[in-house]
Parts: sequence; structure tokens; C-alpha cells
Amino acid sequence: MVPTNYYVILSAILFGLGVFAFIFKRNVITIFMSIELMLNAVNLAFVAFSQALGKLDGQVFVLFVIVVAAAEAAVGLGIIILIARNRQTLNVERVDLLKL
Amino acid sequence: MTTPLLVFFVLSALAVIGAVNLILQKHPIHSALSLIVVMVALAGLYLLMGAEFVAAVQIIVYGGAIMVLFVFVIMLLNAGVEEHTSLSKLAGPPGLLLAAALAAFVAATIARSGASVQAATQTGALSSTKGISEMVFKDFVYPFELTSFLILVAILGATVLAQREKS
Amino acid sequence: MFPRAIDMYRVLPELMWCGFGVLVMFLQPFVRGRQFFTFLALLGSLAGTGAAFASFLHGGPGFSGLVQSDSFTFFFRLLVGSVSFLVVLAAGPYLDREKLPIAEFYALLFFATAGMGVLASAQELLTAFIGLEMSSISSYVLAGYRRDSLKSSESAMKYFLLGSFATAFFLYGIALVYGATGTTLLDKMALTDGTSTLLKLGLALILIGLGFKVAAAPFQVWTPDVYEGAPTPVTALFSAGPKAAAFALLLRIFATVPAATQYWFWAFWVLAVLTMFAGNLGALVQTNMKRLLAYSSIAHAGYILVAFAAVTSMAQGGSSEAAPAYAAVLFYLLSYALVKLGAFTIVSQLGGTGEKNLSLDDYAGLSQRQPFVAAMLSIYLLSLLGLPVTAGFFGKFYIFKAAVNSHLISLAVLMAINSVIGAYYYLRVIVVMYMREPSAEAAAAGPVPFPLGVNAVLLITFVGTILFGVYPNPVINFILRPNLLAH
Amino acid sequence: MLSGGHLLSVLIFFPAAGALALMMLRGDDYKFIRAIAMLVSVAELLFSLILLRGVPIGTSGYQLEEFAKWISAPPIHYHLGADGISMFLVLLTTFLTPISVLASWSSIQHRVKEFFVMLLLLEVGVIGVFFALDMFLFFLFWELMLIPMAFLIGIWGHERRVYAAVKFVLYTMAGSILMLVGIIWLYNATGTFDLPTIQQALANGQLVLEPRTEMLLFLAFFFAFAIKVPLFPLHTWLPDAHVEAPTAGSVMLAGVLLKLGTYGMIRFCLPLFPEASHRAARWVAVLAIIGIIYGALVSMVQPNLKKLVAYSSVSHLGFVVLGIFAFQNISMQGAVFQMLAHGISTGALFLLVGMLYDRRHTFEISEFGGLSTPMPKLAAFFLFVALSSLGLPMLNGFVGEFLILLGTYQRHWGWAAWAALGVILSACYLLWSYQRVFFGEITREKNRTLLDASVREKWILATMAVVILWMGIGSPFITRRTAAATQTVMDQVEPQRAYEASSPASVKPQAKIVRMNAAQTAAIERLGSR
Amino acid sequence: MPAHPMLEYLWIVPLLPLLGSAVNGLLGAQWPNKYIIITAISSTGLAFLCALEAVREFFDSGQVLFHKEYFTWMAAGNFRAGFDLQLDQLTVVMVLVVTGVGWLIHIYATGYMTHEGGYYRFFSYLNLFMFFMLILVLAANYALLFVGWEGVGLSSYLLIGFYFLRKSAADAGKKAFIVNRIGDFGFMLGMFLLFRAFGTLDFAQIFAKADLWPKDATGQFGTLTIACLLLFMGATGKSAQLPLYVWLPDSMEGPTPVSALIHAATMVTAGVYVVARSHILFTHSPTAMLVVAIVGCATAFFAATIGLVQTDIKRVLAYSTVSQLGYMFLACGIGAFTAGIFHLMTHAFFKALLFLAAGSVIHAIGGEQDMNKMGGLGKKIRWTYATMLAATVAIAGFPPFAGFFSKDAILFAAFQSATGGRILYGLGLFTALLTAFYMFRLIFLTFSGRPRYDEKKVHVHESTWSMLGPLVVLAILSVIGGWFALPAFFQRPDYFANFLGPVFGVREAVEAGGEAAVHQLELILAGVAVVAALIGWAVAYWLYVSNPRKADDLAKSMRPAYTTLLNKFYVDELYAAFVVRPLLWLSTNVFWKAADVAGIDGTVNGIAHGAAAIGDTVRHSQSGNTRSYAVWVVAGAIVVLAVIFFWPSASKTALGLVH
Repeated sequence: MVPTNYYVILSAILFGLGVFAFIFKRNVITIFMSIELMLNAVNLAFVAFSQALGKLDGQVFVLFVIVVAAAEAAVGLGIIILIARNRQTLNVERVDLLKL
Repeated sequence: MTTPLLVFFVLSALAVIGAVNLILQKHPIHSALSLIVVMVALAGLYLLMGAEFVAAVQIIVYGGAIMVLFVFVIMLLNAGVEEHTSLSKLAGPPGLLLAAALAAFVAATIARSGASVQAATQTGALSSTKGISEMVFKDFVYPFELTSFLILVAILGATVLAQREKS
Repeated sequence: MFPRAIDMYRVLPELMWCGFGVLVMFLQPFVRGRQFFTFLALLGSLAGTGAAFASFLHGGPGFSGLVQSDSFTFFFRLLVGSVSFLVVLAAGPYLDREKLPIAEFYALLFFATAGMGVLASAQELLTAFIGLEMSSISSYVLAGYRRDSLKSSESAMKYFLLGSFATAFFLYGIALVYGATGTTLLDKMALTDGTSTLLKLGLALILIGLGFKVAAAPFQVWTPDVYEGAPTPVTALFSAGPKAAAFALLLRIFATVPAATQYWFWAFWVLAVLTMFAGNLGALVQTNMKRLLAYSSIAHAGYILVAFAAVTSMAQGGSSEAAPAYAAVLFYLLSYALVKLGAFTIVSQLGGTGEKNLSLDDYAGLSQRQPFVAAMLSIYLLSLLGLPVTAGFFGKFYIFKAAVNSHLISLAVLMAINSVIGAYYYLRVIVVMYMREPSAEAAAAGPVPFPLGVNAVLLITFVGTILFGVYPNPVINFILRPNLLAH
Repeated sequence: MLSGGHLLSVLIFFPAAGALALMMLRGDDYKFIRAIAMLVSVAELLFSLILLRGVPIGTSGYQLEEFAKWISAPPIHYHLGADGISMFLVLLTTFLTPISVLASWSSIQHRVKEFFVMLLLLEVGVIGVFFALDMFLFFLFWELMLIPMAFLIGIWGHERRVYAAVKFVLYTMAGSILMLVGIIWLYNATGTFDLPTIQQALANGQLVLEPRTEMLLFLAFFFAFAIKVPLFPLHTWLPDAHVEAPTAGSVMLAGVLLKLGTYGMIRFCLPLFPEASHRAARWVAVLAIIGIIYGALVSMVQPNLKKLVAYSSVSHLGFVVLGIFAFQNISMQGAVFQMLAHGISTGALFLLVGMLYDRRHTFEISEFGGLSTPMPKLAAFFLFVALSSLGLPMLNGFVGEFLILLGTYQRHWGWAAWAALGVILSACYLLWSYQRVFFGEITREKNRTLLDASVREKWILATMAVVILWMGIGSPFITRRTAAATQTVMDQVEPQRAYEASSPASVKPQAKIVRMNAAQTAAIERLGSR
Repeated sequence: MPAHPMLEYLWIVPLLPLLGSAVNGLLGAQWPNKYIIITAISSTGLAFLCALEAVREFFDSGQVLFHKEYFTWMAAGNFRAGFDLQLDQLTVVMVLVVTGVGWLIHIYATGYMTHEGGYYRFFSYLNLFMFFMLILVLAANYALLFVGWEGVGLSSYLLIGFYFLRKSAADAGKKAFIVNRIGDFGFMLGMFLLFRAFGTLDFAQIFAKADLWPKDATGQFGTLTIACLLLFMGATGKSAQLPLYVWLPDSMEGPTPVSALIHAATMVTAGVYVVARSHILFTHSPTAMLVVAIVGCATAFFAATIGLVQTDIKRVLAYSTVSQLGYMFLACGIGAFTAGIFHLMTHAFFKALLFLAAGSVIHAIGGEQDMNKMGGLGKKIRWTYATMLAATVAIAGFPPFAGFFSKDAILFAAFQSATGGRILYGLGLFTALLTAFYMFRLIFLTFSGRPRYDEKKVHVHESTWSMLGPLVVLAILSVIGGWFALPAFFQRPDYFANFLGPVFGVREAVEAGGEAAVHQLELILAGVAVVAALIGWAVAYWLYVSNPRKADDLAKSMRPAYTTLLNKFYVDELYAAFVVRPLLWLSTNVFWKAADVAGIDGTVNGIAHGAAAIGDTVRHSQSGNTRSYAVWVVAGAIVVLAVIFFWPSASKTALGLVH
């Protein structure tokens, strides 16, 4: 039996890596992927807690999160396409018309 | 070391390596593949915890549909190797240090508070897909219905954003 | 299994909004007339807002406690409903001018409104999350609605990336809270042990996520960029709607979960101070009206956070004296929404095709070119500044009162200092409008036309601003009722 | 007592109605607009004269009270009332407004309609401040009058008008927002915004403020008032505002707006926080004295005539503050009188400076010189007004200064002695500037052909001169009517005379906060139901 | 009809000149000179007549102090200052001097000012002065007295600055006013102190109460001492005593009738009047008395020394006035109030005459005031010469001219005075010598010798009779004015002292007509004084008539002393260097530019700029780069976490800190 804590710590590590990736990466798509990574970390925590608590609702939440992630992905990628079209770049650092 | 623990370590190592690889890879397609590795590893962990339904959804929806969408977009936009600019002063070492600090803090806090997670009592119920569906359609029917509208929003949004000008 | 009718009643406004959203989407391919959709949208937002009365009359918890239809919910539903109504009024002419598709806009607006309604009524974190996402995802799209505009698409991208980033924090917070308490239902959460570190961490992360949504410093960085880039009616919506909804959720968590009030107090204190200063100081040097108003939004979020600090400080004692502090937040959100809508609508209209005339210099001598508009804008600005006979004054007054009530004198004094800083840039706009001569080309161009819809928005917001500035009793009495949050 | 009908409300809102009517007019018929503005302000003046009958001599307490419930939570009432002090300040306002209208007759040539609208709105705010008995209402009017004044400076002012207008607003607002915090804090301690109720509770010991709280509250109020007065070192907005303001703006600013600060001190600081007032008195007095001397010295060396007059206000208002914080009935009455006298004489000085400006478009003293020759009448009026300002007996300035100093002397001879230096210095700067402007040979060719006072100007100045003289000789007309009010203030500030420099901590009030009891709340309710 | 209508309506006396002033001031600009003259002369003349009638009624009523309250002028708390007039013997003297001499001077001025512009203005001011002066002497309380006190200062300001086109005139006027104000500063404080001590400012009440006070011991500063000294400070300002005398010589910038009226006969004596009026207070304070005596004596001597070398004819007279006023204060200081007032009266006659005659001289010689450019005028303007000579003899103290009696009374009193009397007497006597010297020097330089002016250009002419008339009248008064005291020399009661007895106490009057030994002494002292005056005359004659060059030689041989005297001991320069200029410098550079503009306003603006600078920094944190924004979010997250987890007081108990 794996202690719940292990899972949660793993989720924290993955979440942290997601945050790290968000800052580190320049490509919009990859940055978006790091968000997905963070959401996955959340899912892991939900399932782990669900198992620890012996309640199913945690898993239901995971389903919802996945749906939301899908919806976000659809819109997000739409935006990314828009940006790529408008700017001919996928580098977030190049998209800085709005500032100061 | 028990078998589940061994499996856990293997899968979690896989997940972490995948995540790190996502960061290290220069080409988005490689990053996407690394992410899929993470997702698969997580699906394995879900199985390990006995959450088969979630694991399946993870593979099908996440690993399958969503990541395919990613790859599709990468291909569509013909995204090349990541351009390594450093225009942001903050996002250099200081920002990364902050991110690392945040991650470390969250992980450490969770590690220290392990006792506060309530102990597992009944694991058997977890495998019940029926239970899940009952919950979705009974207890959580309202958010569930809302997610349907959410998907509508997504569809609508995607078309609004990505469609070519009519003129 | 079909839910009970009473449950449906209690979420009727959201259903209305979603339903009209779907209807608009459905009719879009069949109907050409733009006026039709505007009319439909007005009808829809009114219907949703009207449905709020129905659900208020049939108040109580719905869907086994996932949502709560009480006075508090009612207030926010009315607020976001009115906001959407006014945005429809203002957006119609705007969309025509910018030649943008109209039906999709309204549909997205409806879904966003519904999301806010969900946020306001949610009594459970996951439902709240879904609501948040509904409003957020619609918002991302709306921000990028002017697809050809570089600024608009950039705005959408930034909003989307950072918004999702923050959402992840929020979600992780929910996960940890769930882990610590075994539930996501707020009222059940209240019954559990509030001292666990995991809960503390979870609540902290939730605060981070919501702090981003309400543009609290240092999470405020996205605000100016997104506000500037988004189409102006959308900016108006952003400043009034989602923010109010996020505040509603925060309030709900406060009111229900004692642990939150305990852990959050100092965080709110610090965030309030940072936010006020970041907003006001940032606005000092702005020359673009949209950005200026964006920074002012940040500042006002700071003021509201002061009231939050007061709420926490009061609620900690568990006394009923927190009620005026809640009322302060609610009233402020109302007054602020009215004013911001009016101001952004004027900015939107004066911006001209393609939103070109947004610089402060374009407002030079406005009082001579369009005295009526200048007077209106001045009233809004003075309300933001917090001068008497405007709703903004009472808003600020109630916040001061809440802060002093909670013995947060230092915070009140800091807020006072900020009010003075704020006065400077609001006055600057008035000064430019009234005390500078119009440029030759602006004078030659003649007055910018103000269509009926826009004028209606101005009239409504103006009347509201003055009415609530002179006679706030009905609102105050309503939001001070003891069973505001039935928990 | 609600027997007075609604005179006070009428006085407050009549100019507002006038402003509204003006707004409806077409903007290009200047003559008609001016006439309407004049009509409204004169009618207002006539209305306000009824006050003289409505506020009987020797009756303490507020007269002509009006009470209506307004905001339910927190309980805020529309509560107006007048006593001797506020009555005369209102009369001063209603007197100066038509004068200002007349003074702007020809010098305001663009955006005429807005100008008079702003002027009338300013009158609304000011009168409201004087009549308000609910602290919230007071604050409301207090803030309300800022905007018209800022517009008057900012639109119709001179070169650096915008800077001055913004500075004026920010300065004042800095203080007033703190005052708002103070008002709310006081509400917290008492449960009411109603001034008479709080005063009553203080008087019969139902309300005792903890010393530190009282001091902080005092400071919150005092700071706002001190900025408005302006008390050294918070005065630097004043020269800018005055120099840049149009003549009418300066007249109203110096004549009325500055008095709001001293009025606030009399109405709020002293009665509400007697202990703190006593403890702060010596510091306030020091600042006031510094203001008197410093203002005079700085005034003396100004090359700009209007700035000179502005700084002289700093000096003169220092007297008023000193008179108030001497806690002597005589000096208090002197302070009230000086407020009125300063309003008239400094107002007249600004009118004169404005008339010079109308002719030469400059305030630089070096640009003038020898003006007595082309304009003997204006010179004579100027001298007359300057003499009143420097406190020549039989003119109004003297009575106030004399009573203040006389009273202050009874409290502390040193204060009076230092302050009396200001009397010498005022002669220095006024006469010196008068000499440089009007005496000597004409130094600039342009000045040779300047026109003397026109008929309109003569009427304005003659009116002012008559009032100056009348106040100087018939001062009891005023002091008799303010006596009861100042006595009330004295009664409120003096009974707890724990203030003794020699015996510290002799009588320390108990640290307790007593909320309104049910009976008092009921009393308010009863008042409201009538 | 009341029994004594003029007394009952005493306010008419001051009101008449005020009416004249108002009428001339408001309407005179359009009038021909004739109307102006009629208004001015008739108003003051009527005032004189009314005053005479009032005096008659006063005698008629048995010389009882008349006091009447007309209306309240200031009232606050327990303080009341009324427009209350009173008439007693002292007032009678003053009123008659003021109205009588004033009227004569008015008449003179109608001739003198004929060729000046601003005729109406001049008479308006002059009448205004009369009004205030009458208020001053008729006032029944200090507050009303102060009205007149300040008012005469104002009139003096206006009249000195009458030739406002001349900078020196405007300067002089301003200086007069301001120096007077410095004195008034003390006067006001004195009043405040009196009010504090007695609770009233009415003469009658104060004096009644003060009489019951014990004397403040010498050297101690009791209330009365301080009050007296403060009042005396006012008097030094008004009456041009050390150290506030500086304005009077400058005031000669005004037209000569003004100098005669204000700066010789009336206004400057107000200080003496006040001290005399307050004699009950002063006599209760030996310290104050001593100070008065010393200041008076010192001023008398000091001013006389300066007068020795002045060349401007009016300035000599001005310093002479200062000196003579010093005599009056000396008299008051040693308790001889009667003598002081007596000298005040005689001085009014002969000094007014001197000024008017000097004016006549100046008029005759075409505006020249430098005595070095006169000479030999005696034959050409005989009337002027004669009258002026009479006045000079009077001031020099030759019997039986008026000055002899009054000066002698003072010196005698000084000699007898207990504290330091001999020194005061000696100095006074020496001053008398100097007086005789510089006055005769003036006469000799002006009227004797050869003309030193250009006889071709200057046509010397005698003045008209409107000017000479007053001269003659005053000359007569200068001769006989002192005869009131004549009986004293025959061991009979001094009329004047007797008359003033009710005011100053009978004791004094008795002393004047005392025992034989005292009488003997008085005769001896009178002889000594006459000898001193003779020496003064002789020296003047020797230097300026017999050996005209000798004077220059003497001046050369004693250059430092001479220049010091010529420059009036550099007092003006000292004031300028140590008071005026530092104050202006300080005000400009320290208070205004450094403290106000740079310091306070700089701080305020600095805060504004600081805020803007911070705002700019905030704005630049808005780099537009999404990655940076993400870092901000992370930073914010860390802030929130840090606050929630590590804020030291993030617990319930610590929450109390903010409460």
C-alpha cells in the first residue's frame, strides 16, 4: 500500500514543474502544455485524496477537470492559432504590444 | 519494498522525467510527447490506486483527444524549434528561483502535513464506475449540465477565434 | 434522474442565460438582421435577471447543497444580469461600428453571465470552479473578439495563459482543501477541523487563484494589458462582472468557512495595501484612457479588499457585526459596476472606429465639443474618486466605516492616502476635458455620435450613480438584512 | 424646534435651483445669464437676511432646525440648524456671492454660463457646510464645494491654473478624507452622526472618550480644518490657488472657504474634543503664531501683489486660530468677528487686485508704480481696504484682532505678545506694497493712461467700504448675536479644565466608551417623527 | 433742552471735522478751492467754537468731570469698549490747544497750499486728523483713545506722504506709520494687561481701582510697572522718544502746515497726554516713572545735540520738537505732570509758530529749506522774522516768554525730585543751553548776514495775510501763553496748576506755591536757566554773526563728532543695517524661498513627484512580457503563502495589535 502522502507529494512536484515550465518556456503551445501538466497534477491529488478518503467524489472531480481542460484546450488552441496568424510567431516574448 | 510501492516509484519517476523532459525539449512536438508520457504514467498511478474509470478517461480523453489536438495544432502551425529569447528580465534566474521556491514550499508543506490527510478506510468502493455515474447524474448533475454548456462555449469560442473572415 | 422543480427554480437565471445563449447560437445561421439579435439579447438578459426574482422567491439550497439561492445570490444575479444588459446595450452599436459578428458575441456574453451567476450562487467549490471556467473561457474569447486587431488577440492570449495558470492554482487549492476536509461543500467544510496545515495551504492557493481573478496585486499585472486590448464593451464587462462574481465567491467562502477568515486576514491586509498602491500609483502616469481606467480598477479592487480585511477581522470574532462589512463590499461592487460601465461605454464610443482615440490628449476640450458627454464622464470619475452625491461616495464611505468598525485604522488611513493619490489622476482627466482647448482636428471632426443604446446605458448608469448617491436606503436595507447569507 | 419652516433648506437649495435654471439657458446670451445670476444671488442675499430674525439674540442652541431621516444604516439624518456663528458666515457668503457675480461681469468672457453655474454651486456647498448639523451631511457639503471651486480656478484662472486647481483639490482632500475616517470613528464610539446628540452626551457625561482616542480624533478633524484655514505649515496651496484663481474665485476662496476651516474648529474640534483641544492648544497656538509672523514676513517680500494678499491671509487666519484656541470668550468672539472681517476686507483686496489685473494683466508689483495719478479713486479705495486689513481702529479688521489679542492675553500673555507683532508687520507689508503700487512717479508708460474705477467697480467697492466701516463701528450688532453661540462653545470646552501645565495627570477621565443609550436613540427618533 | 447742551452733545466736536473731511474727500475733487476752504475752515472753526462752548459749560457746571456713553463700539464677553467721551481739566487744555491751534493752522494752510495740487485731499486729511486727535483727547477709555491714537497715526501717514510722487515723502509716511505701530504694539499689550488687571478699560474705573493698589516697589516689575512701561512704549512711538524718534525728522517731508499741526503742536504730544492721563498708574510705579524721566531727559539732550548741526530748517525744528517732548516726559517722569502739560501747551504755541514761520520762509525763498542757502532774510520778510524771533526767544526760555515759565517749572521740579534729580536737572539745563544755541543759530543763519542764495533768481516775498495772521496770533500766544504761571513767581497760586489740580492732585499745586525757601530756590534756578540760555545765544552769535567762518573751522576740527551729529548718530543706518535689511533678507531668502517654496512646498511637490516616480516604476513592471507576468503571479503566490504561513501575528491573539 502506497501512502497517500506520496501521491500528493508527487502531485506537488508535478505542479511545481508545471509552474516552472510555464515560466521557462517561450513557445505558447508548450506553455499551454505546462498548464495541462499542472492540471494533471491536480487530478493526481484528487484521485489520491479520493482513495484516501474512500469517497468517489474526488474521481468525479477529475472527470470535470478533464472536461474543463478539454474545453480550455479548444479555446486556447484557437487563440494560439489566432496569434500565430496575426503575429507569425509562437514566442510569447514577441507578443508584447500591450505594455507599460 | 512492496510491489505497489515499487510500481509507484517507477511510474512517478517516469512522470517526473516526462515533466522535466517537457521543459528541456526545444521542439514543441517533443514536449507534447513528453507530456503524453506523464499522462500515461499518471494513468498507471490511477490504476494503482484502483481508479480504473479515471485511468481510462485519462488515456482516452487526455492522452488521446486533447494531446492529439495539441499535436494537430503544432503541425498546423508548423511550429519549429523554440526560439530562445530572454526578453523578460524577471523570467530568468530570479523567476525560476521563485518558481522553484514555490514548488519546494508546497511540496514540503504537504510532506510535513502528511498526518492530516485522513487515513484510507475503504478502498473497495473506489472501483465502482457505477458509483461514479450515480454521483455524476445525481449529486453533481448541476455542474455536469454546466459542463455541457462549457463545451458549447468552447466550440463557439474556437469557431469565433479560428474562423476566417467571411468577407 | 431529473432534478426537482424547486432545484430548477433556484438556478433559473443561469438556465435562462444559458438557454438564451444556445438560442442565439441556434438562430445565428438563420437570421440575418443584427437588430434582431440585439433585441433578443436584451430580452434574454432581462429574462435572466427577471428569473433572479423567481429564484429569490423560491430561495434555499439547491441540488443537494451545491448552490444556494438567497438574498446574497439574488443581489449578485441582479448585478451581473444588469451588467450584461447594459453591456448588450452598449455593445450593439460597437459591434456594428467595428463590423463584428453579433450573434456569437451575445451568446458568449450569455454564457459568461451564466458563469458569473453560478459563481455567485455556488455553495460548493467544484460548481464554483465550473462557473468560474464558464465565465473565464467566454471572457478569453470575448477579449480576442476583434480577431484582426493585434492588441485584441494579444489580450486574449495573455488573459488565457495567465488565467489558466491562476485557475490551476485555484484548482489545486480545491484539491488540497478536499483532501484536508473530505468535502468540497462549503457548509460541510465549516464543520471540520480548521487547523490542518493542508487546509491552510489549500485555502492559500484558492486565495491566489481568486486573487488573480479580482486583480489583486501582485496578481494584477494582466489587468491593464487585457483591459486595453479587449474590445471596450468587453472591458466594461470585465471590470464589472467577473470581478464581482469572484468577490462573491470569496465572500461566500468567508461567510461559511471559519478557517478561511482566520487564515486570510493578514493576507487580505497585505493584498489590499499592495493593490491600492499598485493601482493608484500605476494610474498616475497613464495617458491611455483604457489603461488608466484599468489601473483604477485595480485600485478599486484594493479598496474592496480593505472591506474584506474588515470582514475577516469581524467574522473572526464570529459576531454578527460583520454584516455592515459585507454590505460595504456589496454596495461598493454595485456602485463601482455602474460607474465603470458608464465610463468604459463613453471611452468606447469616443474611441471611434478601430478604437483609435484612446489617448488622454483626445479628450482635450471635450467639454466644449460634447458638454453632455464630458459632464457624464466627469460624474463617473468623481464617483470613482468618491465625491459626495455619487454612489461611489457611499461605497467608499461604507468601506471606511467597515474598516474603522474593525479597528483597522491604519488600513483606513492608507486607503485615505490612496484616495488622494487617486484623486489626482481622475482630476487630470477632468482637467483635460474642461481646462484644455480641443485640438484643431478634433474640433473640425465634430462631435462623435452617440447612438440610442449607448445613451440608454449612460442614462441608466448616471441615474443609478446619482440615485444610490443620494438615496442608497433600498439597497443598503436589502444587503443589511440579517439572513443575507443563509448558512 | 422646527418652527422655522424650511428657511435653511431654501437657502441651501435656492442657488442650486438657480444654477439649474442657468444650465437650461442658451449659452450665448451673456447679458441675460449675468442678469439671472445676479438676480439669484441677490434674492439669496435677501432671503438670508431673514436669518437675522430667525436666530434670536441671546438664545443658545441651534435655531430654525430642520430634521428628516435620510439614510437608514448607518443612521444619517438631514439635520440643519443655525446659530449666531453660522448665521453670520452664511450672510457673509450670500453677501460675497453677488459681489463676485458683479466682479466677474466683464472680466469673464468665455464659458460665461458655466462660470456662474459654478459660482452658485459653490454657494450651495458653502451654505450647506455652515448649516449642517449631521456630521455626515457636513462632510458631504464639505466635499461638494471642492469641485466648483476647482473648476473656477482651473477654467477661468491664469497661466498655472491647472496646477493650482489640482493642488487645491488634493491638499484639501488629503485632509478631508482623514476627517471622514475621524467622523466614522466617532460614529463608532457614539452610534450617531448627529452633532447635537453627541454634544449632549458629552455634556451630561454619557460619553467619555479615552484620551488617546480623543486626541487622534481631534487630530483627524483638526488636520482637515488646518489645511483649509490654512495653518502653517499646511498653507502652500493657498498662494498658488489665489494667484491663479479669477477674481471671483479669490474672493470666495479668501472670503468664505478659508473660514470653513476655522468654523470647523469652533463647531467640531472644541466642543467634541475639549480635552484634546486643551492638550493641543499650546501647539496649535505656536503654529498660529508662526503663521501670523511668518505669513506676514513672506507676504512682505512678495513681488506678486496677489500672492502678497494671499500670504496676508495666512497671517490673518493665524489670528483667528489663535483666538479660537485661547479658549477665552472674548477671543472666541474676536475670532468669529475676524472671520467675517477678513472675509470682507481680504475679499475687497482681491477685488481691487483683480481690477488692476483687468487693466494691466499682471500682478507684478514692479509693473505698477505711481498708479495714484491715473486712478485716484481706485487708489483711495485700495488704501481704505488696506487700512481695514491692517487693523485700523474704526474699521472692521481692528475689532477682530483686538478682541482676539485681548482675549488671548488673558490666557497667555506671551501668545498675545508674539501675535501682536503681526499687527506691526501687517502695516509693513500693506503700506510698502501700497507705496510701490500707487505712490511715486509713473514708471511704465502703459500705466499713464489707465482708466479709473468704472461705475460698476465703484458700486462694488463702495458697498464693501460701507460694510467695512459699519462692521468697524457697529461691531456689537454682530458680537451680540454671536455671543450665545460662542458662550455655548466655551461652556463645552471649558468645564473639564483638567488642563493645567503644572499638574499633569491630575484628573484623568476613565477610559471608557459609552454608547448611546436607548433613551437617547429614542430622543433622536422622536425628533425625526416631528 | 439739557442744561449743558454742548456737553451732552460733545460728540459734535469731533464730528464736525470728520464731516468736513468726508465732504471734502468725497466732493472736493470737483470743487473750486473756495468751497474747499470754506468747508475746511468752517468745520474746524465750528469745532473750536463748540469746544469753547463746551468748556464754558464745563466751568459753568463747576468743573465736574463730565462723562457720557454714546454707544457701544466693541463688546465681547465681559469686555466693553464704548464710544464714551469725557471732559475734565486736562481735556479742556488739550481740546482747546487742538482745536485752537489746529484752526489757526488750517487758516495758514489755505494760503500756504494755494499752489499745490490735491487741495481737497490735503484738507480732507487735515480735518480727518483733527477728528482723530479730538477723539484721542476726549476718549473716556483706553480703547477709544487708541482709536484716536491710531487714527492720528494714519492721518500723519497720509499727510507726510501727501507729495506721494516723491519717494522720500512716501517713505517717510510709511516709516512714520510703522514706527508708530511698533509703539502701538506696546500700547496694545499695555491695554490688555490693564484689562486683565482691572477687567475694564474705562479710565474712571481703572483709576479708581488702581488708586487702591499698593505702589510697586522700585526695581520690581509688578503689574502696574509693566503696564505703564508698555503704555510708555506707545508714547515713545507717538511722541518720538528714544529709540522710536526716527520717524519725526523724516516726517518733515510733509507740507509745512502739517509739520506744524501734527509734528509739533498736537499729535506728537499725544504720548505726553497719555502718560499724564494715566498718571495714577504711573505714580504707582516708581520704576516706570524713572524710566520715563530718563528716556525723556536723554531724548531731550540727544535730539538737541543733533539739532546743533542740521542745515535743513525744518529738520532743526523737528529735532527741537523731539528734544522739547523729551522735556515734557522728563516732567512727567519726575511727577510734575502739570509742568509737563504746561510745557505741552506753550510748546504747541511757539513750535507751531516756528514751523509756520519756517514755512513762510520757505515759501518766501521759493521752496528752499537749506539754511546754508538763506541768510539776510530778516529785512525782506519782517513779519515772519519778528514772529519767528518771538518764538525763538520763547523756546530758548527768556522771560517773560511762554517757554521760560514752562521750562523753568520742569527744571525746578527736576531739581527737587528725589531720585537722580540733580543729574536730570543738569542735563536738562545743558539741553536748555543747546536749545538756545541751535535756535539762534537758525535765526542767524536764516535772517542775518549776507544772502547766500542767488538773488537774481529768487524773488523773496512776504507771505499773504492768511498766513501771517496765524503767525501773529501764535506769536502773541507765545509771549503771553506762559503767564498763567506768572503768579508763582510772586508766591501766589499758579493758575495753571490750580486748574489742573483736580486731575493731578492738589498736593502738586500747593507745592508750586510753597514756602519761601522753595520760592527762593525757584528764583535762583530760573536765573540759572536764563544764564544758560544767554550762553547759548552768545555762542550762536559768536559763531554765526561775529565770526561766520569760525563755525566751519570748528566743524572741521571736530570732524568725527560733527559728521556723527550731522548723520544723526547713524541711527537710521543702524536700524537699516540691523533690523530692516536682515529682516527683508531673512524673509526673502529664508522664509519665502528656502522654507516656503523649497522646504514646505518642495516637500509637497516632492511627495507628488515621488508618487509619480513610483508610478513610473510600477508602470515599468508592466513589461508586456507574459513570462514576466507569470513570475509576478508566482511572486504573489509566494507573498500570500508567506503571509499566511509566516506572518508573525497571523493568529487570533496577535490580531489584537491592530485593534
